[in-house]
Amino acid sequence: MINETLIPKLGVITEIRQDTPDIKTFRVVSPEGKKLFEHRPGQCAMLSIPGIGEAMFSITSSPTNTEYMEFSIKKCGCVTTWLHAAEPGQNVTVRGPYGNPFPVDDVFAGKDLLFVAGGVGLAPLRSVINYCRHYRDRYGKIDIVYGSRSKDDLLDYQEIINEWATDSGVNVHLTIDREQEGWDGHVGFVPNYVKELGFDTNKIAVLCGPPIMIKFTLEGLRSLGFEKTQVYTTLELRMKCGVGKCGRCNVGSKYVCKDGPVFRFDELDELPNEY
Amino acid sequence: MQVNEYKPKIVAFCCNWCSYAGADLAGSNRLAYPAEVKVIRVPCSCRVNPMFILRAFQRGADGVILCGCHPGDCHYTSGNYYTRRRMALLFSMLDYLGIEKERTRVEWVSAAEGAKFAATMNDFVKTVTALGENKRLEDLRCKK
Amino acid sequence: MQRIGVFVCWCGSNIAGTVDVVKVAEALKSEPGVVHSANYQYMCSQAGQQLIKDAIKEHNLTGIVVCSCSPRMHEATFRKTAAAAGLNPYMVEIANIREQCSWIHKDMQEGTEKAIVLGRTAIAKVNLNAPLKPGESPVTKRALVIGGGIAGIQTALDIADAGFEVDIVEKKPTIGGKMAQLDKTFPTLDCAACILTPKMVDVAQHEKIRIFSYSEVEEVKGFVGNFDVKIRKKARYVKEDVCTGCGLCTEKCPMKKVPNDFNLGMDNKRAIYIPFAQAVPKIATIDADYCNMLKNGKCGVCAKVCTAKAIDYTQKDEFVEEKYGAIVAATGFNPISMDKFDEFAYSQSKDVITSLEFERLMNAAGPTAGKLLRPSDGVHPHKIVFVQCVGSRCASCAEKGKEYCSKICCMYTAKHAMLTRDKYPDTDVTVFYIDVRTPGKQFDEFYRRAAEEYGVHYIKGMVGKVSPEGNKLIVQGSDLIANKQLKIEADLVVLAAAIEPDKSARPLATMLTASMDTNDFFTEAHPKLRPVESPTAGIFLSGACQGPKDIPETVSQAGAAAAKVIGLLAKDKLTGNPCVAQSDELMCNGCSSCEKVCPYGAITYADKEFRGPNRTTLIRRVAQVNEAICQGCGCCTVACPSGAMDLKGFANKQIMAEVDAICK
Amino acid sequence: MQKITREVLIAKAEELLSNGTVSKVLGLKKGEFSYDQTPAVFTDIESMKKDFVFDDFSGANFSKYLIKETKKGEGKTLVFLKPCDTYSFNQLLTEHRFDREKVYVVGIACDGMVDIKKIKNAFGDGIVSVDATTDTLKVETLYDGVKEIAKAEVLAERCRNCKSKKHVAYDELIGEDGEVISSNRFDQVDELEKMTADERFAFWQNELSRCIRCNACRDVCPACTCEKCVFDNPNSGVQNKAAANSFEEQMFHIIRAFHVAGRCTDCGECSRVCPQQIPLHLLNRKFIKDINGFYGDYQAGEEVGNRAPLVNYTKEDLEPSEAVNKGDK
Amino acid sequence: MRKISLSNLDKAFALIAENAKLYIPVDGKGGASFKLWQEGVKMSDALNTVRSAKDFFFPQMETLMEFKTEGKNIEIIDNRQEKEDFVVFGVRACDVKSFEILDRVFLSEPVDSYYASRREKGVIVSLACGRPSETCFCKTFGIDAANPAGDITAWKTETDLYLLANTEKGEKLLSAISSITEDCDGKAVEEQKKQISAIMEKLPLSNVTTEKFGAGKTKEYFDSPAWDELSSHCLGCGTCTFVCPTCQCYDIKDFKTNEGVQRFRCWDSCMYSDFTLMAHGNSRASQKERFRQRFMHKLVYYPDNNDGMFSCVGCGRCLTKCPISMNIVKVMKTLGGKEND
Repeated sequence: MINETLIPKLGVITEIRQDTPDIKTFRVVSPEGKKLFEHRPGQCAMLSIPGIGEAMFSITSSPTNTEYMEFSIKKCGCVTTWLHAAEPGQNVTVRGPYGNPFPVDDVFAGKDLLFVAGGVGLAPLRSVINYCRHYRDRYGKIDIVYGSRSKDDLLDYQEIINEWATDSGVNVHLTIDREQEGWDGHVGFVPNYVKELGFDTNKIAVLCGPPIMIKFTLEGLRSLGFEKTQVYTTLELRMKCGVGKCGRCNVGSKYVCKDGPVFRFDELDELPNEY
Repeated sequence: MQVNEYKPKIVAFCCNWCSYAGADLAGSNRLAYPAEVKVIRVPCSCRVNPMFILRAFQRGADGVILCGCHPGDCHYTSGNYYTRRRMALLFSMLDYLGIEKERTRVEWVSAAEGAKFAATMNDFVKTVTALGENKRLEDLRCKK
Repeated sequence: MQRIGVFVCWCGSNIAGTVDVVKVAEALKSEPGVVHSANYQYMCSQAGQQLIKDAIKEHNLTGIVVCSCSPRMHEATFRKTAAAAGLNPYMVEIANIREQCSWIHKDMQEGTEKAIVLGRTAIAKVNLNAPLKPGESPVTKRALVIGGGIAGIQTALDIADAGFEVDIVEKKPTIGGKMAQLDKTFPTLDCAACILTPKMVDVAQHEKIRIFSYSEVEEVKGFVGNFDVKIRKKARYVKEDVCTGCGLCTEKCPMKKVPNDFNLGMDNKRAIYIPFAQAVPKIATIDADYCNMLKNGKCGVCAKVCTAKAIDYTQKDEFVEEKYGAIVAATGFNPISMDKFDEFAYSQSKDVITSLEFERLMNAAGPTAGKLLRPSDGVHPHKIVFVQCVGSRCASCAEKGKEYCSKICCMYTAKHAMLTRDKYPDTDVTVFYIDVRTPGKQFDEFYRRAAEEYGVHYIKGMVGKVSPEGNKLIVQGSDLIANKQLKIEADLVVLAAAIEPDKSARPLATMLTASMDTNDFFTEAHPKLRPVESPTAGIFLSGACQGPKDIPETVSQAGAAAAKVIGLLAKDKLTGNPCVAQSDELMCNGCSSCEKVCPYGAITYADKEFRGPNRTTLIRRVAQVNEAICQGCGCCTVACPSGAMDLKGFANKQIMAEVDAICK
Repeated sequence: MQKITREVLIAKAEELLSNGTVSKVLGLKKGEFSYDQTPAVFTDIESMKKDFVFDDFSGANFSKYLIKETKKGEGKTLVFLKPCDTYSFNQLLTEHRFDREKVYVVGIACDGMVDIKKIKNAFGDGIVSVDATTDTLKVETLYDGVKEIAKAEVLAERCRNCKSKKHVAYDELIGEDGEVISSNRFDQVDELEKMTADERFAFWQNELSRCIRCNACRDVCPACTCEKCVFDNPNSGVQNKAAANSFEEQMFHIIRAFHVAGRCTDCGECSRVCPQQIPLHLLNRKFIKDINGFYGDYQAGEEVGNRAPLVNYTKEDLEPSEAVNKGDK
Repeated sequence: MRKISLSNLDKAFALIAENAKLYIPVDGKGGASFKLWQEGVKMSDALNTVRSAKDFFFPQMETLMEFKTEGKNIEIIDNRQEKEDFVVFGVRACDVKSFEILDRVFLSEPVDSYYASRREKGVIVSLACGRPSETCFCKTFGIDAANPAGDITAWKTETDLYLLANTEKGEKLLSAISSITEDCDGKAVEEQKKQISAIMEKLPLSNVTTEKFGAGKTKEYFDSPAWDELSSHCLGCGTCTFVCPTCQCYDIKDFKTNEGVQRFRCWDSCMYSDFTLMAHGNSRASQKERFRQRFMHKLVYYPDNNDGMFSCVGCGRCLTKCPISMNIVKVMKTLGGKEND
């Protein structure tokens, strides 16, 4: 019988990290302790707990990590609530990878990169950022603008300040929405911060975050002179099959699970506004 | 040699104030009834949604019995009056659909009627055992 | 996901005798959510509870399942245990593996299997439990006592002495009840009036007590701490605050042939009357059925003779509405009707009387002024037969009698026999009995004195027939010890009629939403541990309305009920039952089905704004539950078609999970 | 009885639109064929004159649409209600589902609607047009030319057993009002009750097994107006999209019938729209018959504010055991 | 081409049923449906079945896999089984075409093994439409009702059934019944084809065209004001979806059995309000968006992704079954403008 994509693989959660009050990162390997499958930066996988449900999450670990996969998951629905209550050793089912990755090996190659993320929106970008950091010499300067409501809501904070910020040629710009004790960094919303920082346009930008942030950041970048062809984002819609067959996640004739989740803004312009 | 005899699954919904206490009293008085009967405690018989009854059949129950305070004795004044109407209509509908009417029952058992509780359960189990397995309102997925 | 701890109790051998508790604990370990499973001899003991507390802390438990006796027994205990360890008490579920498992099954395998299923069911429920917090409601610091007999009097006095206001509602014109009709009391032979009437006076004079005599409870609304009661003050056609109780009217009233119910109809009173000399309140009452003035407007004598101008023929029933924090039912008892006992010729001969009638005959204030005279001819009887258990312990004659033992008959019959022999040594007294039951302090001594010192003939056996013959009564009975049939020519036959709850108790129970047993005695919240409380919160039981009892027992129960009431009224706030209905406004249709079935009026409606699709706003009518009024019956949850209404602690999902677990 | 025609209704609508009584008209728009009429809202008389249709195929019960329609914009909605529709209208008002003030009801007499399925049963597929101006329908077919058939023969099942020609709600009537009529609508229920349990079971298995769970019965039903149906609610414990087996088929229909019991006016829309022609009204009618038999005659929607039998009781109600044994005698 | 006398049809069915499950359209309450052929079961004369033939390959509900869970452990049970051979007899041209449309979804990478295995085992015997209905508009989508595709094409005359194999599978099946069929010329068939084509021209919906629709038209129609009115009374039921031979949206759900968890797939409808509902919102919040999705998918999105092929076969089921008589023809006419009328 041929392989069936809907039948998942068995995974084991080996480690759970509380990143923010409502985001946890789950490390998943096969029962043999190996990485479940290979993926490209920006791709997703379906995680499920039988009897609870199945949901699509972006793979937040870099493909260059050969040992395991990680998923940063915000508690919001049925499956995520269940996962948040789980403990290490819990089995889950995993299938994927699904979707199109970021064009890291062609379009991004040799270019300066700007990553802009808000809140849990960093999760899908983490795999790209770490991929690009891994192959540091293939890319130009990397700027990362990341903001969240508060310091506590910054995802992967330790990794950002200990690893990302110390890399050469990587500039990390953190911001939080409101003043907070113990925070001497920037305060303000991401779109404004991006404009304040005033990047040159000779680069590729990747945005991920809440719709309102994306909208204004895009406007900001446009005002800085960026073309839509230079800016990428990832979308999230209701998904069931992950392979463009169940009929839910399409925006116009594009299926987010299959044709996305990575889109360039000029491509999105071609699609109806239904996401 | 004991033959592997058929043992029905019976779900009994008992109101907290009368029937559950009646069941307890049956226990205190060591009045035996078959272990096939398992009680779910509800505040009042009127808490029992027809969906629970169908759910029980779906999950493999062979009989469902509701026990509440005697009409007029409801701890909440009127709950069992509503139960009576709801179940009269529901049972009549199940009968109409051709589902054995003996599989469902409502019985009023007061807190003092431990003996009645035991007798009722003995009789109900006997009736359902005689009917055999529930085939008309079953979900095969739950029967493996 | 929960972290559940399972605790299987042996209850000594009560559970462990037919349930393999170790196996149960082991089997439940692998159920979803269970992280700890233990068993112990007595979970409810100090050590058992400590075990639970330690486990909660050690294993960071979020839910508890105790497989033990009925939740009606120890649910509260284990909830407290959990709370003491910092766990929300409503995260505790009990699997009843004693009353509903070990005690009814003999086979170990069967019992063990069932216990596992019951445990699994409780685990399935606890997995869906959510911490609940009880709502709070204020307490009206006033109690209502329904019934003014010795039970009601004692309860009222005890509550009032603790400093709380008490109202007594008595349907008769005076308080005093049955005890006021008694002559002497066993086993000490005190005169009933001598010990009762001072208490009646205490009641009348107590500044914290109000008496609503000749009144009845009309309507009860609300809930523990917050009852709203409507009391009907029946028209007595006499202004209560004006009447001095001089009694002149009762002497002048021309209507002389009114059967005197205080003397059980054995003599007459006037149409305006004061029941007895020591009545409290001592106020005249007009019997509207006999008063000529009220019936056809002719007479008016009492108004004319009344110097206080207390007579008011236009008086109507009045209604008083009052708030109470607690209600005590003390509605008492009555002897059953003898109408169906033709074999004893009660309706054929005036000389066949009940013990209560005998009591009046012996009483100095009674119809014969205390002389023992036959009602038929006023002649002193020389041979009296007492018949015990008339209508009591009557398993085979449930249609006319009672299955239960009326408890007081053996003792009062001994009293009557003894008093008769004492006062009239020439009178021969025979008592027919099934058993003589005398468990009580000085009771058996009392009975033996009657039989041995006073020469009362006790015959074990039942009377089959009493037939009037001339001015004699032929009593045919059997002597089971001598094994022979007896035929006695008696002058007077006294029947120890069974007692039953007062007829007003059932409608009252309905109003109070208090449950009753098949005999119409009020049910106690627990027969042993909560004998003076009704299962309905805020309703307490005092005296014979809960079951047959004698005066000492009644008084002690009355005091106990008072103590419970005081305990309640002493609180400033009550924490309610958090297992109440709640409406999910997003799903509610506002159809009003739930409101219509709610017995407490706990559901109201409000128009609320909701976000519609595409940034629109919708206004919808939605149901809202008043948690202080809701009692958590769940009737609304089934009336609600959309499932918007659910019951906390007994949620749809929880019950379905239980169903699933049972059927698995 | 005055024959209600498209022209009469357009004239009435014109009057009410022009004098400002109503701001829109809820009616039917003509389709590709005689029978495929679609509900539509008309705000001007020209569009009505062009597209509005009313004839013997205009059987749709409009009351449910009022929930949505009255929430849109200002002004009253004009709706033409047949007698049977007015019961649903009242029942919805009883359940506070819309604001009476936002509707203007013109009651229209009705002598029964025609069921296209019955015409197709008679003449087969290929019905090009149907002329239903008289009691004899002229049916133009693709293959057999024009055929005639008496209207009585192709009357919709629910109209055959019409329970009332009387309007229980209206602001204005066109023509004379009729009477509540004694119908034989419980005959089929009786027949089923007379069968053995085995026969009944077989009957319903055959019917319900065809169900495709399209939810048309529920979505068209004027009693099914829940904000979120239990069968769509993942938290209800009974959610299902497709009936996995005969149990789920039964479950859906039993619970749906139970939820509308005492509230169903017997309008028959469920059976009309069922793509599989399952006689769903026989479930509802069973409840109605039982309610009438057990608790006294009750007609849902007869009066606004009536207390439905399932949110009511008497102390003398019969016992559930008596209810199921009634059929045995 | 082979032919068989109608009086021998039962024998042919019996022969086929020896080696494979045979399904034929059968009349029953509520209309015709495909039923398993057994001795005595008679073929329906109805033009079409109430439900389409897609059920054979994409059933309304099917179990995908099972799980067993204990504590933290999960066991995945792939209980897919080899499907049995089966034959569907009497599939109309429209439904046959629908398989091609479904194939493009389910057989594109990654192949849906559940669908594929049924497709592999199923043999389609199509049947030309002697008497199309007024609701038929297959011609609009270039389907020839007189010459349906399938493994075998059949034509039924008053007396005989003519059979022509189009594929290897078809050849095999024809040879299995060769003993009771005979070679023949295609004269009668040609006659019937002509006749059918003539009727097709006369059908009331023969003027419906797809000219205005197809790939690349998203921008043109997506924001059309017509959607408001078209969708305004849509009940949001799934009737059109479930009777449609080409609708293939599905849901994957878990059912907790007493033993474990069954993961199953069932038909879903883009018309349902919860179809795209997520924990934090719904991308198609009102019925208008959902209604638009269904028709845009059939007329624009699907053609976008499938070389201009439409996802409608003009079977007319939605025309007869929609509770409010809203359907794709009305949508096409309204959006496409008046010349379509």
